[in-house]
This record gives sequence, C-alpha cells and structure tokens, in this order.
Amino acid sequence: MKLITAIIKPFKLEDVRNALTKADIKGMTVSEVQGYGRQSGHTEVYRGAEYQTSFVPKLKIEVVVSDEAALDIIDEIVAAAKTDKIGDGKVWVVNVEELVRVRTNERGNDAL
Amino acid sequence: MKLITAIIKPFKLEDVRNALTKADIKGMTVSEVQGYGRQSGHTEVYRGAEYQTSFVPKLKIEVVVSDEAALDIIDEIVAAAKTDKIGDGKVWVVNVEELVRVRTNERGNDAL
Amino acid sequence: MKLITAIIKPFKLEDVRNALTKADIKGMTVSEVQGYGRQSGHTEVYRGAEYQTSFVPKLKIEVVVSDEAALDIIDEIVAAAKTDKIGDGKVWVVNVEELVRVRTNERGNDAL
Amino acid sequence: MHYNTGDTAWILASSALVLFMTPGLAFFYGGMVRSKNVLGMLMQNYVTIGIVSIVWVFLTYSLAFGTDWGGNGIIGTLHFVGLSHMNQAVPGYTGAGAQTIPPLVFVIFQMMFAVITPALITGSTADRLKFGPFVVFVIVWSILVYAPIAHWVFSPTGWLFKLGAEDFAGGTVVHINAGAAGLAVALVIGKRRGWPKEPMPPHNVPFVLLGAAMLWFGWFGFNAGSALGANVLSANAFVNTNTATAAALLGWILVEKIKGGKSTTLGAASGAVAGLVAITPACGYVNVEGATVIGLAAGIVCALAVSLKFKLGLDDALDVGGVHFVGGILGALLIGLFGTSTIGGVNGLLYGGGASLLFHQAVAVVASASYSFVMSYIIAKIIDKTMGLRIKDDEELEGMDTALHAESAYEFGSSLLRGFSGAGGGGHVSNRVDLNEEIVEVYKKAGEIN
Amino acid sequence: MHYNTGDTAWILASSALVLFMTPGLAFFYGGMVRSKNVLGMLMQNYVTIGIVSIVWVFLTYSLAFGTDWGGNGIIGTLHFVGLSHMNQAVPGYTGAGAQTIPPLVFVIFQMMFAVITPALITGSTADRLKFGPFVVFVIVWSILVYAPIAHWVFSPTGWLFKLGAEDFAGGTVVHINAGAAGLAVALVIGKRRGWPKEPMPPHNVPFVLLGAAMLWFGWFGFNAGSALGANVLSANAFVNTNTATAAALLGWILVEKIKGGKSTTLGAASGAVAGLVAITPACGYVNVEGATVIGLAAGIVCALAVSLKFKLGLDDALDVGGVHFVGGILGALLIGLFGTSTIGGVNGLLYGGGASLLFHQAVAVVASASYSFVMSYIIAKIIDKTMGLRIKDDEELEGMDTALHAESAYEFGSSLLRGFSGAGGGGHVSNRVDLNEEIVEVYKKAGEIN
Amino acid sequence: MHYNTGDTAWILASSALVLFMTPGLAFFYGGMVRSKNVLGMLMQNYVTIGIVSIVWVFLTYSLAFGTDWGGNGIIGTLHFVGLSHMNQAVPGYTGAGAQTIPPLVFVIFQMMFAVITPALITGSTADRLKFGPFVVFVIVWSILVYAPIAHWVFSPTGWLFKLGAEDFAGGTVVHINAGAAGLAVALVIGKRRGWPKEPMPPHNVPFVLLGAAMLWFGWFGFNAGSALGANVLSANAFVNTNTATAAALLGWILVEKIKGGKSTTLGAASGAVAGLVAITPACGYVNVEGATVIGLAAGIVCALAVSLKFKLGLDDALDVGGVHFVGGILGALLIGLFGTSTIGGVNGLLYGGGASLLFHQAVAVVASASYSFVMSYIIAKIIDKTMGLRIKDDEELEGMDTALHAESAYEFGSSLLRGFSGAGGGGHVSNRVDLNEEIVEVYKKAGEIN
Ligand SMILES: Nc1ncnc2c1ncn2[C@@H]1O[C@H](COP(=O)(O)OP(=O)(O)O)[C@@H](O)[C@H]1O
Ligand SMILES: Nc1ncnc2c1ncn2[C@@H]1O[C@H](COP(=O)(O)OP(=O)(O)O)[C@@H](O)[C@H]1O
Ligand SMILES: Nc1ncnc2c1ncn2[C@@H]1O[C@H](COP(=O)(O)OP(=O)(O)O)[C@@H](O)[C@H]1O
Repeated sequence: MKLITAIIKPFKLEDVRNALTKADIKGMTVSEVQGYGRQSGHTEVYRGAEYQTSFVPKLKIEVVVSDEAALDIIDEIVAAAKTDKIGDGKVWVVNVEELVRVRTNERGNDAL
Repeated sequence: MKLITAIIKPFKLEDVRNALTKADIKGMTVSEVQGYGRQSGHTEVYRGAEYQTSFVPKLKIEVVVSDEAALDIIDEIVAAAKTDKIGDGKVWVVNVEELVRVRTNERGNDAL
Repeated sequence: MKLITAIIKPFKLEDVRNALTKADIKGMTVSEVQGYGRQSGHTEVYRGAEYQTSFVPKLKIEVVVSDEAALDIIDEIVAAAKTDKIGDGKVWVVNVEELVRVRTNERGNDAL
Repeated sequence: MHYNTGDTAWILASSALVLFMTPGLAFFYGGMVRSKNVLGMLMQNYVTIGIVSIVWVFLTYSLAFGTDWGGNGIIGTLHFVGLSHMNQAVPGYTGAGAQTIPPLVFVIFQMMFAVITPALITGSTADRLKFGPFVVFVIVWSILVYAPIAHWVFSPTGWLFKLGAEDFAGGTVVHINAGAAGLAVALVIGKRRGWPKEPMPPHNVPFVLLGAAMLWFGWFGFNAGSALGANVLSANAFVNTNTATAAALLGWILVEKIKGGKSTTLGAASGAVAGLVAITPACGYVNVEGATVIGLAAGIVCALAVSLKFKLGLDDALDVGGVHFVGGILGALLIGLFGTSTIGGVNGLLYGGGASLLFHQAVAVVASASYSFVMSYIIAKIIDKTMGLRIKDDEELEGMDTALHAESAYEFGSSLLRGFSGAGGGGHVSNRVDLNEEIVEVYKKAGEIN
Repeated sequence: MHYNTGDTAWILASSALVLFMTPGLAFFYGGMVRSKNVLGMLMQNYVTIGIVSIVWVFLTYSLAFGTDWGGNGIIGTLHFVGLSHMNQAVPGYTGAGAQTIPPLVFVIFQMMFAVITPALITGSTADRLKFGPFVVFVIVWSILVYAPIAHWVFSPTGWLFKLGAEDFAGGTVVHINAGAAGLAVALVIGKRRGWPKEPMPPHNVPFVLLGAAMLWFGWFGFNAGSALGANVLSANAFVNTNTATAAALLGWILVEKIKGGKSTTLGAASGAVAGLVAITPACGYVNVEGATVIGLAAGIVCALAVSLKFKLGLDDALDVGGVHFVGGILGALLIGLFGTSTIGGVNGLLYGGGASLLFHQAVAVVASASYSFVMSYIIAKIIDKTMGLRIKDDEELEGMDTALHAESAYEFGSSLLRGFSGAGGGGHVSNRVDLNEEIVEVYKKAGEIN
Repeated sequence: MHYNTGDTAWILASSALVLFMTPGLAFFYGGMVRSKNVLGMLMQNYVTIGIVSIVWVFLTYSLAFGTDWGGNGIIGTLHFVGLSHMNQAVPGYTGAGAQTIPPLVFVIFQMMFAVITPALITGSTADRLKFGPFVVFVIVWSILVYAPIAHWVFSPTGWLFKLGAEDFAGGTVVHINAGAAGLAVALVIGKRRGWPKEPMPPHNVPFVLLGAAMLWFGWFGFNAGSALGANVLSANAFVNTNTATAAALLGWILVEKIKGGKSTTLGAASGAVAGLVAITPACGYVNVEGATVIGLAAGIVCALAVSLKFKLGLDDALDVGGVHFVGGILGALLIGLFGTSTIGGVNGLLYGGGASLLFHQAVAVVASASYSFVMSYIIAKIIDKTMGLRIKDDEELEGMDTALHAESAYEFGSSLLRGFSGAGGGGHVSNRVDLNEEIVEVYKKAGEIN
C-alpha cells in the first residue's frame, strides 16, 4: 500500500474529497497545517509594530491506498486541487508496509 | 526502524499511551486531526441553514520504534484503541531510514 | 527523494527555517503537535483538582528533499534545533517514491 | 432652570446603557461571522460610534430635534448645531409632556439611538463592505436618512408624530429604518462569494450570546429611558421590554423545535433580539399581556422570516431584514391592536379605540420604510459607482481582518509563525510572490463554490 | 401616587444591573465547562431568563409578595397575577418601611432575583441535563420552591420575616435555596461519566473572569438596590458588598498559597463570588469591619469547602454547594454575630444584641435549606422518572452543544470541513453510519475512564 | 442629614460603572498579550481590585480626603480610617461646592479611582511581573503615591487644588500618575526577553475591543459622575467624554491611514482610550468644540507617541506611557487653552482667561508626574532588591499562566491530553524531568531571539 500525502489550499478540500469519493476511496485523514513556499503570507501591524507572516494556512490530506490505485489517485488529487496558481501545494507518496483496521484487526488491503 | 502512525478516537489516548509506556516506548508525538470514513459526523443548524460535518475529530499518534519491536507495538496499539465500533481508526507502518535525537545527535536505534 | 520529519521546540522554528533557507530549501510544511517524552509538561490546578499535562507543545516540520541533499539537511536541522537540553526532539527520514507539484504537475526532483 | 435630579439620573444612566448596546451589537454580529471577518465587523460598528457621535452634536441633532423648518414636520433647523442654545427647551415638549431633564441630557440620550441605527445595517452587508466608503455612507446616511425620519416620528413637531403615529422608543426610526436600509445596501453590493452554498457558520457563538446580553441589558435604557424620567411609565416600558423579550426567546426556540429540529442558542439569542425590536415602539403603550403577545409573535414570525432570504436570493447576511425590519413592522402595527390608554398613548383596536391608531401606524411604517429603502439604495449606489462599496474578491477570500485591517483576531497557538519586520510602519507588502488575486480567478471559475 | 424619582431611578438602574448578572453567571459557568458543553450551559441560563420572566409577572410575583394567604406567612394570594392592582402598595411595607418607588418597579427588581436563583442551579448539574425536562423543572421549581421561600423571608408578611430573621438581599432566598436545590438535583442525576478521574478543565478561563466581573458589577444593583432607594443604607450595602468581595478574593487565593500551591485566577474569581454570596444577606446590617470578616471567612471557608465533593463522591460540577450553599449559610449566620443597629436591623451577639438574632438566622437557614433540598429532590425525581432528566451517555460523550443544540461554539480554523446541506431545515441525521451510541457502550465498559 | 436622592442615585450608578472599568481594562490589556500570559494579566488587575478596595476603606481614603494634616495640603489625617465619622461632610466641600450626597457614597465613588490607577500600571510591565511582589507594590504604592497625589489635586484642601489647578476626573491623579509609574517600573524590571525582535502580537483582539467598550461605558460614570450629581454639569461632562472619545478614535485610525498603512481595530480601540484619557481632566471645564479638539489631538498624538518606546528601547509593553502619560498630559494642559467658565471652572487662554490657568496646569502636571515617577521607581527598586520583581526567564518563556498560576487560559481542543492527578492539591511537580530552567539558558545564549 501507499500513503499519499497532499498539501492543498483549504478551499479545495471539497473538490479533493469529491474526487476521492468518486475514485472509491472510503477514508482519509485531514489536518490543518501551515505552509512555507513561494506563496507569500500577509503583513500584520499592531500599534506600529509590523509582523510578516511567512506561513500560509494549508490542509494536509493523508490517505492510504492500494499499490495499484496509487498512481490514479495521485492524478485525481492533483487535478482536483489545481488552481494553476502558486501555492497549490505538493503531493508525495510513501510506501506503507502494513495497514491495520483497528476495529477488526484486518490487515493490508483488507483494512482499506 | 519503523514509523507507526495510528489514527484513534480521542478518548482512547490514555489507554494507548499506557500500552505504549508498558511496552517500554519512551516517546511519541500526537496531533489533532479530522477523520473521514464510515463514521458519520454531526449536523449543525444556524438560523435554519443546515451544515453536515462529515469529519470526526481524531487523534493521530506517531511513534518511531525499532524494527524488532514494530509488530508487537502495532498489536498493543490496536488492542488498546479498539472499541469494536466503526470509526476506531487505522494504524499504518512506514520504513524509517534514519532517526536522530536532536539533543545528542545519536542516530538509529540509539536515538529512540 | 526523502521526507524529513523534524519534531522541534517551537521557539526554534525561526532558526530551523533560516537554516533550511540557507540550504536552498524552498518549501516546507509545519504543524502544531504535542510531544511526549523525557521532558515533562506542567501541572494545572482548578479549584483543587490537579491535572498533569504530560504533553509538551512542539512543532513538526515536514520537508521533502532530494536524495543527495538529505544527509546534509538533517545535519543542518539538527544543528539549528539543538539546545542540548532534554526535549529537543527527533528527526526522522522516510523514502519518498513520488513527489508532484500540484500547480504544474511536475514530478520528482523537478517538483521540489 | 430647575430639573428633576431623579429623572436626570435615570436618563444619564440610560444613555450609558444605550451606548453599551453598539459594542453589544458588534459582538452579536461579530460572533456570527467567520473568524477571518470578525475584526472587520467590530471595526464597522466601533467606527460608527465615532462618526455618528461627532455628526450628531455638530449637525444631525439639530436636524432631528431642532425647531421645525417651514412647519411641515419634515426636518429641523440648524438652531442647535454645535450644541448651541442648550438652555432652551427641546421644541414641542410642552404641557404635560414638558421635559424635566436638561436639554443636553436629551441630546445625549438621543445620540445613542442615532449611533446604533446605522450600526445595525452592518449585519446585512457583513463580510464584503469596503471600509472607507462605509465611513462615507454612514455620514451621508445619518444626515439624509436618519435625521429626517427621527424628526418625523420622534419630534413632537414632526409630521408623523402630529399625525398620531406612536413610536415609543424607535420601532420605525431605528429598526424599520435600519432594516430597510440594510436590505437596500445588500441589494446594491450583492451576495457573498459562495453564498449560500459554502458553509458560513458563526465562528464564536458565545460572543453572539454575550452581545445579546449586552443588548438586552442596554435596551432597558433604550426603552425605559424613553419615558424621559424615572416613573410609572418607565416602569411599564421596562417590564414590557423584559416580558416581550422573554416571550420572543421562547417563541423562536419553540419554532425550531416544532419544525423538527433542535432548540439552538443562536435561536434563543436571535429570539431575544427579535423581541426587543418588536416591543421597542410599543413598550410605553401596551400592558403586559400585550407585551407578551407581541413578544411571542416576534419570536415566531422572525424565526420563520429569516429563511425568506434563501428564497429571495438576497444575501442579508445576518438577517437584519428578518429580525429588525420584520420585527420592527410587527411591533409598530401591533400597537394598533394592543395600545391602551391605561399605560400611555391612545387605545388600539382591541381596547375600543377603533382602527385609526392602526391606520396611523401603517402610515408611519410605509412612509419610513419606503423613504429609508429608496434613499439608502440611492446613496449606496452612488458610493458604489464612485468609490466602490465592495471589497475585491481576493480580499473577501482572504478575510477582512488581514486584508483590510492588517490584523488577525486570534492567536491561540504559537505566535512564532510570524516574524517581526519593523516598528512604526504601515503594513508594506512582502517580497515574496503574492498571488491571492490570481487565486481568486480560479475561485470564481469554480462557480464561487469552494 | 407620588414617588421619589431618585429612589426610582436607582432601582430601575439596579434592576438592569441584576438582569445583567444572569448572563454573567452563564459566562462564569460557561467558561468552566469543556468547550463541547459551553453552549448547553449558556442555553440553560438564557432560557431561564425567558421562562422565569414570564412566570413571574403572571404568577409567582403574586405568590411571593401578594397579600398573605390565610395569614400564616406561607404563601401569597393571586391578587397581583398578571400585574393587576399595580396601583396598590406592596403588602407589608408600611410606616418607616413604606416604599417610595412605584410597586411595578419593585416587581421588576424582584423579578431579577427570581430569574437568577434557578439559573444558579445549572452549575451543579453541568454537562448532563436534558434540555426539555430542565425547562419543566424551572417552571415547577419557581412556583413550588422559589415563591414560598421568597414569601417567607422577603415579604414582611412571611413567617420568617415576622420571626425576625434578616436577609437583606437574598442569602437564604437566593443562595442557600439554589445551593440546596443544586445539591439535590445533582444527587438525582448522578455524576458525570468519567468524573472525577477524567480531566475536565475549564475551557475558557477568561470567560470565567468576564462572568465574575459581570456578576460583581451587577451585584451592586442586587445588594445596594435592596435598600429600595438611593440613600445611606444603599451606600452601606454598596461598600459592604465591595469590601467583602475584595476580602474573599484575597482569602481564597491565600488559601491556595498556604496549601502549598499557586494563586489561581479561577480562585480569585471564585473567591469574589463567594464573598458576594456571603455578604448578600448581611450587607445592610453590618458595618465595614463586619463585612471584611464575613468576606474573608467566605473566601477561606469556600476555598476549603469545594474539595468536599470529592470526598462525598457527589459531582456538584461547578461547586454550587461549596460556594453558594456554604457561602450563603456563612453570611446568614454571621449576621447573628456582626449585625449592628447603627447600619440597619438589630444588634447581633458581638454588638450586645444577645443570641436571639443568631437563633432566628439559624431557623431561617435550616427552614429554607431543608425545604429547598427536599422539594427540589422530589421535583427532580418525578421529572426524572417521567421525562428523564439526564442526557444519554453518547450525547454526554459527544457534548451538549452538537448533541442537544446542533451547534458548535467555536470555529477558529477552516469552516470548510463542513458542507452546506440546505436552508430552513431542522438538523436531520446524515446518511452515513452514526455509531456514537454504540461507542458509548465501550466507553462504559472501560469503567467510564477515557 | 438630608441628601438629594437623584444625585445619590447617579453617583451610586456611576460607582458601579467605574468598578466595571477595571475588568474592562483587564480585558483591554489581556487581549493584547500572548495567550500564554492572559491569565497573568487578568490576575494582576483583579487582585488590584481586591487589595485597593480594602486599603481604601481602612486607610487611604482618609489620607486622600481626610482633614488636611498640618494645613500644607500634602496629606490627609487618619480621621476617616475604617469609615469612621461618615456622618461628617467631606472636608473642603463647602458653599456652592457642598456635596448633596452621603459622604459614604463619595467614599465609594472615589474608591473606584483608587482601584483602577495602579491597575493601569500593569500594562507597562506586562508578561514579566512576579505576582507576590506585585501585590506588595500595589499596597505600598497606593499609600505612598496615590493617596498624596489624590489629596493634592482632588481634595479642596490639597495644595494643587488650592493653587487653582483643574482636574475634573483624574487626568493628573489617575492617568499621568499611572503613566509615570508604569514607565518607572518598566525601567526597573527591564524589557521582555526577545523584545522587540520576537513577534508579540495580541492573542485576542476581540477581547481588546470588549475591554475598550467596557471602559468607554464605565467612563461615563468616571467623568460624568465626577460632577457628584445629576445635573447640567454632569451632562456636559458626559457629552464631552463621548465626543472626545469619538474624535480620538477617528484621529488614531486616520494617522494609521496617512502613514501609509491600514486602519486597524486595535488602533480604533487605542484611540478611544486615548480620547477618554485626555478628556478626563477637562470634561467639566470645556465645551464641545474644546472636547473635539482635545480628543482629536489625543488620537493623533498618542498614535505617534506609541512608537517612541522602540526608539527609547524602553519596553512599555502595552503603551501606558504612550497613551495614559501622554494623553493625560495633553488633556491637563489643553484645559489651559480651552477651559471656559460657561461650563465650569475658569477661562483658559483661548477664552480670555490669560495664561494663569495654563501655568497652574503645568505645575500640576510636573509635580504629579515627577513625584509619581521618582517614588514609583524607588518603591519598585526596593522591592526588586528584596523580593525580586521579575519572574525567572524560564517562567517568562513558558508563560505566566501555567508558570505562575498553574492554569491554561483556553482549551478548545481535546482536554484529554491531561491526566487527573488528585483533588485538593496545590500543583506539585511531576516526576518527569523538568528542564525548562535549562532551556532558558540556551534561549539566552541565542541573544533572546527565538
Ligand atoms: N519541499 C517541501 N516539503 C514539504 N512541503 C512543501 C515543500 N515545498 C512546498 N511545500 C508545501 O507546499 C505548499 C505550496 O508550495 P509553494 O512553493 O507555495 O507553491 P508551489 O508548490 O505551487 O510552487 C507550501 O505552502 C508547503 O506547505
Ligand atoms: N484510507 C485511509 N487513509 C487514511 N486514513 C483513513 C483511511 N481510512 C480511514 N482513515 C481514518 O480512520 C478513521 C476511521 O475510519 P472509519 O472508516 O470511520 O472506521 P473503521 O476504520 O472502523 O471502518 C477515519 O476517521 C480516518 O481518520
Ligand atoms: N519514539 C518517538 N516517536 C515519535 N516521536 C518521538 C519519539 N520519541 C520522542 N519523540 C518526540 O520528540 C520529543 C522530544 O523527546 P524527549 O524524550 O522529550 O527529548 P529528547 O529527544 O531530547 O530525549 C517528544 O516530545 C516527542 O514529540
């Protein structure tokens, strides 16, 4: 199995989730993260003290998929998350050696 | 070494942490995440506008362990996190090529 | 490529980010996590009810780098995050099989 | 002159209470918007206090309560501009209605009404109003809309007052007026990007409830203070205010329950405000049974009315129409039924007074609603054409707090994700690529659903 | 009739101040619960304002302050129901004690006491009370418990008043009463799942302090307003209130320090409230030295008393027992020592008045505490058997806000994790599997420790 | 004696309003610090209410307003200690200036001023003051600094009062005094670790605005109450207060705009407070034009003044210097220009009164500022040498809330990351390694930049 991690723009979550659901993915895990990259943050000023926030809010989606499905899923995510603008994010893939569904103790692809 | 990632129900944290401590694991990293899966979220209504939250709060536990310990630890976590009900979560394992303890610069299993 | 994950003390972020920027790393993803390890948390008391927080706030930095750069980057991070005190954190490395820049669909090292 | 210190004490206290309502409103509204827009909302309300306070003492008080200009009951003269002639009685308050408080106290008390009325409008236009043009709008609107309507209804020399229309504490002048204006401006600027499909839940419901409490508390000054003294009439206004508010709170959450849902705290807060609105014109004219019915009716009707905007496709973001316009009309008209001379004013339909009071009320409602709607629409349109009334789409996506005011409302986690870049500056752009503007094009392409 | 406008002004202002206390209490309590239950707590308090306001004007005012029914000082007649006969003086206030304010103002002022008393109970039962049955409880309790005790103690025709028991502003009627009721209801519904092992820290301590400030502020109306005029007596009540509160704040944090810990802000807020509670019955009867001792005693004793619940295994969640019951008793009894006729009332033990005042105070304490405890227990038990007073375990696990009210209190991050599913609806269930109910079985199996 | 109930009612209400200001200040300040320090800030303010309330009735009231000791106008006698002799008129208020309210009401009203003044200081020293020594500081400072200055300026027997210096509601006594003290103490304890390089943004801007609203609201009691009655003078003070505040709010955000930045809500709140400060001494002496100019000047000048600390390298954390010291001086001096006998007091330069009033004002400013600065510096230095005034670096890094008070302000997420470890305890250390102290060494090594 593969763990696909996608860093996306928050307002693209709905699109990505729809794409994954269509691709028959039943579960995923999302967290709120701060991204640093080409896209700039904003400036804040408090009584004349000026702060530059270099970080931009992003969502991180983690989804474990079967080896076979991985490549397609990546494409789906990329297509759904794309806005063609800087800051669109990254997707990366890591090999998963074992997966367990806690409830049933099922292992491997059965646990998906 | 292996990185074990476990998505669990928040109220199971204490149990999982105890299990890990018993299994002689000295450290772990926890974050608050939102899970999407079979378990449903809840509905909210504000002045008649109805929202469905499909995401359920979960905790994500990340723990790096030695290759030898990995299988046992997975079992411990699964046993501790189980409630036999939908939404119990997943555990997955990824290979770790290197681990460093920042304070000492120790590497590999020594860094655990 | 490699995914380097570093758990660091929050007030070391600026140092680590500077080190990474110097090492020509252009992007990274940061999240707020809770660490459990040798370093203790603090005690809270509310109307006589005493709570021990065993978790300490940490930042988790995730950065994908090329295979060649990985070892150096680890050293840079460790050097920047070090305070020589307990609780300094861990750095671990995982192999990344694929990386995509969402905006351009570039793959692999090009996506960095 | 010799004034009654007890009456003066109560109206000074009431004035402070009413001033406290506008921040209350700011929190009531501010809790309802998303966290990226809360400061934008607070700012609009606080700056309204600033602007109207100045405009009032230097101009609009005189327009509203000055000697009638030409005797048609349309507008006051400039006699009291800059608080001059404060040793002269307020025109029209004579005989049994003679004021027992210093005229300056009356100026202060009425000022607070002039402040909160334009502040109410900000609920309709939440999340998308440009700041500078909003400031201009408030100034112009206070002069061209608020002052005349206040003169018509509140001044004993105004034409609606003389006609016999009753408005104890501002049902027409404040709520119908603000409601109509809110709808007009919302119409001019259009709906929020993504509305109604994108979730826009309140970001801080406790703030909404805090605001509601501040409003309820301050409203005792608003309504019971409108008796201009500490007496049986103010006691009646006080108890009616509380009773109607309580009934409306219960009415609203009952509707929620009956519709098959759950009673919500936002519903309870909204119901309370609806009740406060509806009893405002009536509190000095009805008895406690009347107040109970008016309150209950307001809770129920407004709970149903807030869904209308979805059908109309009019993004009245925080329901100024559904609560203040509808609630204000309800209260104003029900005086025509429940008004009783045992409390104050004349008898309504149910107390043997015939339909004439109801008719006068209807005239006042139609006159002030139409004038306010039309004028507000025109003013908003002109400002929109000249200065632009709406923020850019990328600012709307980013949120008003950082985009317009260079601030974040909350920082509960690590403040270390920011870097200090200098003191005394003014928010200059960073040297990295800022592509929010481009992002928004995509956002638009996607049909405004994100 | 001719009333004193100054006295009237102060009691109107005081009434507004006391109304503000219940939202204050809501935030004091709401900040102390976990974030998943804050709206549930706010809702109970706000709806109590709604219910009691209505019940009071239509029924319970007359029961509490109406002409005595049968002359035994047990309960009033229905003479003033629906605010009728408001031109007649309040029974029993004659001679030197004759009221100088309109009776309706007295109705309003006393209403606010009737509102906050049942609201206090919600602290004991936090996090686990069903909403509908709570509404029923408040109605029944207001009639069967609050009205009689108010009649006994506050009405000059009540038996405890006639006996000579002193309660200036509600030590027995409000605090002992609510405290006893809180303990009784907590006993009926049982402890929270997981208590005391699961951590249940306050989710928003600043809200607790905000609530404490609103309470302190409003309490000046509560206590100094109970003089029913603006005079030296109200000044004494005012300064005693502030002094005792200050002393209690210091007393509580001193205990924390002495016990080897740190002074906490929650302790400071709790101490202030304990002081306000304890001085309430005494503020018009003691001098400033007496007030200081009472306050200090309250801070110290209540700081120690809040730990008792752990020993008793009684989950009085937010310490209504430890603060209001204990603090109320303390204040009521200490009048017996510190009462001095130089301020008001009769001399206590330390001022040469002998033990009779202390005895009367003890009678009042025992009578109201036992009546309240027994009746509240019975009422709660009956409602529990018929409607069920406690939420389901899965609702408790999930939290009251989403489970009972279909709302989340806060949304600081991305509101995008939700999806819009329609307007005008009522919170229907989703089409995915909802297994909270089953989860909770496991939760129970695990011995309620999660 | 016979008092005026209307005047008494207004001063009782004003006293409650002024009490509410200190929690307002706590939130104004508390919202501005980082989330790890908010409880520490709230605690300092709440405990100040506790301490000063006690010290005032038992000592400092008499020092400030007692019969002059020796006739030099330096300090009062102990005549009124413990609120004795409350049936005697307050010394010096005779003839046209005779008080119409019970002396005890005057004690209460003035107490609230004594409370808020040391509370203001906590803004300068935010994030780094030790709790115990702070308590000692407040006690000593109230006696040695506040009481004398209040005597000099407020008591008709004080030397500055007799000289002819005007301070209607506390420009010198409260704001210049607190401002000078704040700067002195900040100088003694030094700057925050990391300042000014580390970002220290406000953690809760809505709290800042809530606090500002509570201040604005309460300030009507502060200023209009200082007329000690409900009359034309209090009306003038009221309208001047509101007008100046409004003008200052607009002035501050205008400066932000003109400097090339964006108008901020923090700026609006700060401007309002600056206006309130500046009009405080003047509100009963100037007309509305004067108030407008004073307010506008305050908004503009203070907006510029807050940047000075960066140049001076003096970490006046929340700008007590820039707002209260500068604003207070501005207001005090401008009376010399805008004072007009048509409102109250004597004519200033612009109204034909010559330069003598301005000169008296300058004397008062210099005298109180220097006395306060020097004395505060000495007191702080002595406490620093003996008890230590500053928290340890690791406590500062960790935050005051957990380090000093064993509490976390907020818990919005899972409270399950904590474990219950017993009841009734006092915060004992854990059994795991606690290395915060060592961490901080590194933190220091890194040049205090993290
Ligand atoms: N090397 C990296 N490792 C981990 N995350 C990265 C890396 N580079 C970028 N990111 C994440 O991707 C986001 C988008 O990157 P950015 O450079 O702004 O835009 P783009 O990918 O379109 O060039 C960043 O905000 C960050 O969260
Ligand atoms: N393929 C997946 N990849 C990553 N996380 C997943 C995946 N499937 C499920 N999860 C996580 O596991 C949680 C539980 O999954 P769910 O389907 O609700 O229950 P169960 O695993 O018991 O069938 C989800 O909330 C989500 O956080
Ligand atoms: N085995 C582990 N797996 C994942 N994270 C760990 C592990 N051990 C420690 N950590 C993380 O590293 C942080 C520091 O660990 P700690 O034991 O306190 O100090 P040190 O690493 O200096 O000995 C922890 O707070 C935790 O977030």
